[in-house]
Amino acid sequence: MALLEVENLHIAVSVGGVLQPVVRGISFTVDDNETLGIVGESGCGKSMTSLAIMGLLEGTPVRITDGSIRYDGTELLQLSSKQRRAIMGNRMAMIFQEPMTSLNPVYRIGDQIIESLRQHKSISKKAARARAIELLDLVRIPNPSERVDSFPHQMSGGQRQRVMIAMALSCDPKLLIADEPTTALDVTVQKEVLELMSDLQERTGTAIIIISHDLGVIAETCDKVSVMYRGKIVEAGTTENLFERLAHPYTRGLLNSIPVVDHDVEWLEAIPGRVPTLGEELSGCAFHPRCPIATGLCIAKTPGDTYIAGNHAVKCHYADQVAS
Amino acid sequence: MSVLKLMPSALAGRKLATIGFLWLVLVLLAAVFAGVIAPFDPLELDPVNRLAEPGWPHLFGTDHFGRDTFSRALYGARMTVIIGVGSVVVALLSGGLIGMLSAYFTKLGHFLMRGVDVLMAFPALLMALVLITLLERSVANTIIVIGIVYATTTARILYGMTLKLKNEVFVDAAVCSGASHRSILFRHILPNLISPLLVQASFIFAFAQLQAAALDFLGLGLPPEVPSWGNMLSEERIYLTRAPWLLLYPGLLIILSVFSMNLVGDALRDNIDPRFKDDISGV
Amino acid sequence: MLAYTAKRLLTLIPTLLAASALVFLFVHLIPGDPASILLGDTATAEEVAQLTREMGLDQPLWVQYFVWLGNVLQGDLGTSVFFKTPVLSVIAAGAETSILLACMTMVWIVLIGVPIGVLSATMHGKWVDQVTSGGAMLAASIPTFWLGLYLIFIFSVGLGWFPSSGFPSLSDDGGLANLRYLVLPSLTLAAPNAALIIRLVRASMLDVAREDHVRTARAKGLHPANVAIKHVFRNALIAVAAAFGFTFAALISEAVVTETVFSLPGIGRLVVQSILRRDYPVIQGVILVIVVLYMVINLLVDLAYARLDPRVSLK
Amino acid sequence: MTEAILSIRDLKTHFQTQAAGFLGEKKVIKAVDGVSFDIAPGEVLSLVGESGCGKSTVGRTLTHLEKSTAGQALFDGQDILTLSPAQFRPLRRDIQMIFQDPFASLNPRLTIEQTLGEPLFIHGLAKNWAEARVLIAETLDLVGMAPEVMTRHPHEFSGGQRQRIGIARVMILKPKLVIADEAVSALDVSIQAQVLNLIKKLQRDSGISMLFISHDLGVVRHISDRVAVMYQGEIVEMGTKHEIFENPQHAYTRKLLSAIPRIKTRQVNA
Repeated sequence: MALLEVENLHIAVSVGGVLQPVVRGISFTVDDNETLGIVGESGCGKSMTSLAIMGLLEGTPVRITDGSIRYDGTELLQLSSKQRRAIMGNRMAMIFQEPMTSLNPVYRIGDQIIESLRQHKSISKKAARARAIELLDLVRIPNPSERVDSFPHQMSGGQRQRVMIAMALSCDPKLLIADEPTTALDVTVQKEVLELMSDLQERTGTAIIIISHDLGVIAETCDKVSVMYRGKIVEAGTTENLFERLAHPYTRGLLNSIPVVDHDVEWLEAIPGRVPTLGEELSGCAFHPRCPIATGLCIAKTPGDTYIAGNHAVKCHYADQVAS
Repeated sequence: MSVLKLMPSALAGRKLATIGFLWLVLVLLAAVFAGVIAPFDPLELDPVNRLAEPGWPHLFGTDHFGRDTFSRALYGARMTVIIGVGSVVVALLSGGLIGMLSAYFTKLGHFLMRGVDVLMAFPALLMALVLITLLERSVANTIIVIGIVYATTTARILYGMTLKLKNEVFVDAAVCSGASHRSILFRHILPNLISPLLVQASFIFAFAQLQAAALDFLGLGLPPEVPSWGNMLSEERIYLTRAPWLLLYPGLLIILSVFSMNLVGDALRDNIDPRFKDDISGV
Repeated sequence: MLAYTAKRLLTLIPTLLAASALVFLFVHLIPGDPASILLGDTATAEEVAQLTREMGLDQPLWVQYFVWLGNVLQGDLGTSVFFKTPVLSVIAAGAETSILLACMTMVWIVLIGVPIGVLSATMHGKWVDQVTSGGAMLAASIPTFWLGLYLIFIFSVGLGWFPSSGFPSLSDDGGLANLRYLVLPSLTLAAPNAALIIRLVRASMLDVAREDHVRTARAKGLHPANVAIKHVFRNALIAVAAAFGFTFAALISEAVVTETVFSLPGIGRLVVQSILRRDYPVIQGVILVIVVLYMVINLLVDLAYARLDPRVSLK
Repeated sequence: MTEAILSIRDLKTHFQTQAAGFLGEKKVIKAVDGVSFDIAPGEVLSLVGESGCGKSTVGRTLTHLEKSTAGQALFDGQDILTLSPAQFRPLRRDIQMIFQDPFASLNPRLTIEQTLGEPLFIHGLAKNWAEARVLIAETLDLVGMAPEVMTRHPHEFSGGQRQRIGIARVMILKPKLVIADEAVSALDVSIQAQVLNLIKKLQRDSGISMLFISHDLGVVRHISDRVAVMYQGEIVEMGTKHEIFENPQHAYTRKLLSAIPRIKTRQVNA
C-alpha cells in the first residue's frame, strides 16, 4: 500500500450549472521518500488534481465526480470536513505558486507558522515560537530569530516561498504537495528552493508531489513523472525510464518545443494547433488534432495504457512505434 | 459590448433587479405621460376635499390643500427623472472629464486633484447646503448643486480608473503605434470606461433622489409649489398622525425608485470589468 | 508614529488653507456687501461702517483673508446676527447633542453593520445573504427624514416608548436617562449608514476570501469560522475601518436632517436654521468647524489604517 | 561590422519613487544605470537577466514609454532620447515593440481590424479602409492567421493567437527595429515554440533588427545572434551567443547558466 493512492479520479467544474470535465480519470501513487512530478500545460487539470488531494475544492465550483483518493489507506473522499481538516496542514501540507500573495500580509511570518503548529499540536506559544525559529533556520532563512517577526512584505519572493515551505513542514507532514512552487521565481532562486526541497526530503522522508508546467524542473527533481494532457495522464513512469524512451507524441512534442541552453536548434519542432479549451468535445485520443502521427484509429478509439518498460505506461495506440 | 446589450445580460437571472428595472421604466413612462394620465391638475386647490382618504376619485387621497395626491405623484415622477438625469449629466460631465484628464495628464492632474481633495473635505450634504445658500431655489439650481456634490466623487473614481487603464499594456501598444493623446483618451481609454460610468450613473441617480428629497424636506430644495415627492413629504409632515397615507405614498415611491436604481446599478456592477468593481462604491 | 503624525499634520495644512479660503470666500460670493451680510438686515449704517473698518473690507481680498484667518485662529469666528453672541459659543451650545448623537449612531452602526455583514459574507449566495444584503440595500434607499417621521409615529405617538423631540442636556434633570431622547434619532441616522457598512463588510470579505493567503489558511486545516474571522475579516477590516472613520466624519453633517426631524438642539439643525435666518457668520463658522473636524478624522483614519495594515509604512 | 542601426551609450533610466505628500522622502531607483550596446542591421541582440535587472526598462526607454535620465541612443544616426513626443512619433513606425502579455496588449473593445488598421492610418500607409484591409489581410497571413478573423474581438482568441495578432500589429508597419519584451514568456510551452519560430522566421525573412528581452536563457539562445547579460541595471557580460553560452566569463552568467534545470534524455531533435 502506497502512502497516497489516487484512483480513477474525475473532476468537473460547474460552468453556468453545467458540469464540464477537467480531470477525466487519472490514477497514480506516491510513496514515502518519493517525488512525483505532474507536468502539463495550462488547463490540463494538474492544479485541480492537487487541490482535490489536499481537500481545498470546498466552496469552489469544482466537484470531484468520481474516483478515490486514499491516504495511508484511508479514503479521503469519505471523511467529514472535520476529519479532513485534522489531516490538512498536519499529515499533508501544500505550497502554492504565488509566494507573494500566499502569506497573509497582516500577520508576522512567525505567527503564521505558529498558527499552523498550534492548530495540530498541543504545544505552548513559547515552544511553538522556538520551533518556528528552528523551521526558519531549516529552510535557510538567515537570522531566523529576527526574521520570525518580519511581515511578508519585508521579504523577497524566494524567502517567502521558504517561509511557505517552513509552514508546510511545521507538523512534519508525510506528504507535501507543491503546486508550481518555483514558477514565479527567478532561475537562480528556483534552483535554491528546489535544492532545499530535496535536501529536506532526504532528512524527513516526506513524499512530495510537484505540479509544474516546466519539464526541466520535473526532470531534475522527481523520481516519477506523470504527463497530463486534457485531464488524462498520457504518459507516466520513472523519470529515468520516461526520458530514456519518450513514448507519447505529446511528451515528445513538449520536449522538442523547449529551446535548450546547451546546444543550437535551428527550428523548434513545435506542436501544431492549440491547447484545447474547456468543454471542447474531442473523440478518441484528445491529442489527435495536434498529433503528427494520428490516424483514423486515434479519432475513433480512446487509447488505453500500453506498457513500454516496467511501469512506463503510455496512452497511445502507437506507443511502441514512438518509443523506438 | 454596447450599452444596450449590457442591460439584458446584467439582468439575466436577477429577478429583483429585473423588477427594479421594470419599475424604473414605469416611472419613466409616468414622467413622460404625466399630463395625459393624471386625473387632476396637480396644482388645483380643492379646500372642500382636503385630507381625503385614498379612494375614488382620489386614488392616493388629497393633501391639506385638497390637491390630488395621485396626480401630484405622477408629476413628481417627472421631477424625479429630471433631477436624476440632470444630476447624473452634470456630475459625469464635469467630474468625469476632470478625473479622466487629471489621470492622463499628470501635471495638470496634480493641480486639479488637489482641488478635488479640498472640495472633498466638505461632506456631501454640507456642500449642498453651502451651495444652495448661494443660489435661489429652482429646479436648475437643485440639479447643479447635487451634480457638483457628486462631481467630486466621480472625479476621484474616474481618476483611479483612468490611471489603471493608462498603465494597461494595450495603451502602451497604442502609444508605440504613434497614436495621439486624443486617440488614446477617446478611442482606447474612454470606451473601456463606458460600462463603469453607467454603473456610477445609476448610483448617482439613486443618491441624487435622496439628497433632493432631503433638501426639499429642509425647505432648501425645489420651490415649494413644484410637485416633487420630496416636497409632498415636506409639506404634509405635520399631518403624519391625522393622515399618515399622505406621507406613505410619496415615501414609498422614493424608496422604490432609489432601491430599484441601486438594484440595477448593483447588477450592472457585477457585470463590468472586475478591475473596476472596487472603484465604484454604490450601496 | 509621532513623526509620521507630525508629517501628516503638515501635509494637511495646504488643504486646510484652501478649504478655509473657500469658507472665507463663501460670504463674498453672496450677492451684496459682506459687512451688511455679516451683520444682518437689522444693522445700522454705523455698524456696517465699523465692521467694514474692523475686518478691513476696504483692503484687498487676500489681506482680508489673513485678517479673518488670524481671528479664527484666536477663536474669534465672528458674531451671530440672530443670537448676537459669539459664533463659537453658539456652536459650542450644539456640540453636546451632535457629538452624543454621532457616538450613539456609531455604536448602532458597528453593532448592526458588522455582525450582519459578516453573516452575509459567510453565507454568500444562500438565502440569508440574499435577504440581508437585499435588506441592507433597501435600508440605504430610505430617506432618513421619512424613516424618522415613521419611527416617531410608531414608537413615540403610537407606543409611547421614546420621546419624539428635543434633547435636554445630560447635565440637566434626568442625567444619563436623557439619552433616551437620542434613541430614535440615532437609529434613524444609523439605518442607511449601517446598511452601507453591511454591504462593505460583505464585499470586502468576499474580496479577501478570494485571495491566495486564505487558501493557505484553509490548507493549514483551520476551522472555517477561524479562517473567516482571523484571516478574512481581519484583512477586510482594513477597508471597513476606513469606512467607519469617513462615516463618523460625515455623520455630523448628515445629522442635519435627523436633528431637524427630531428638533434636536445640535449643530446640524443650527446650520439649517441659520441658512433660513440668513445668519451668515454662524453658517461660515459651522462649515469651518465641520470641515476641520472632517479632516482631522480623516487623518485619524489614516493613522488607524497604518496600524491595521503593516504594509503601510509609517516612515 | 556594418554601421549599427541602434547605438546606445551609457543609457541611464532612474525612477523617483513617489512619496506621500510634499515632505515625503524621494528614493531613486536606478533601474538602468549606464548601459551601452550596438545592434547591427539584421541582428538580434538579446538582453537577458532576472526580474528587476532593468532589461525591460531599456526597451521601454527606447520606445519613450519611460523617460531616460542620461545617455544617448542613436537610431540611424539620430539621438532618439532627446526627441520630443511629436518629433519621435514618425520614428515609431521604424521602432516597434512586441509586448509580453497577449491578453492585456490588445484593446478588448476594438476588433482585430481596428487594432491593425490604427497604425496604418497614423503613419499614412493606407488612405482608406479598402487599402488598409488588403494590408491587414496580408499581414495576418504572414503571422499564420486567416483574414476572416478581422471582424472579431480579442476575447475570441487564445493566448497564442493573440500574440500572433500582436506581432501582426508590429509587422504591418514594416519596422526597422523590433523590441520584443518577454514576447513568448506568457505562453504555454507548445505554443511558445510556434510563436518563437514565427518571430525567428519573420526576422530572417525581413532582415529586421531586434532587441529581444527575456529571462529565459533557452529562448535567448534560440533566437539571438548576440547576448547581453544584465544584472542590477548594468550589462555584466556581452558577446556572441556562443561566447556567452559556451564560454561564460562573468560569475553571474555562470550562475544563471548553471541554475537552469536540464533534462537528461536521448536527444530526440538533434
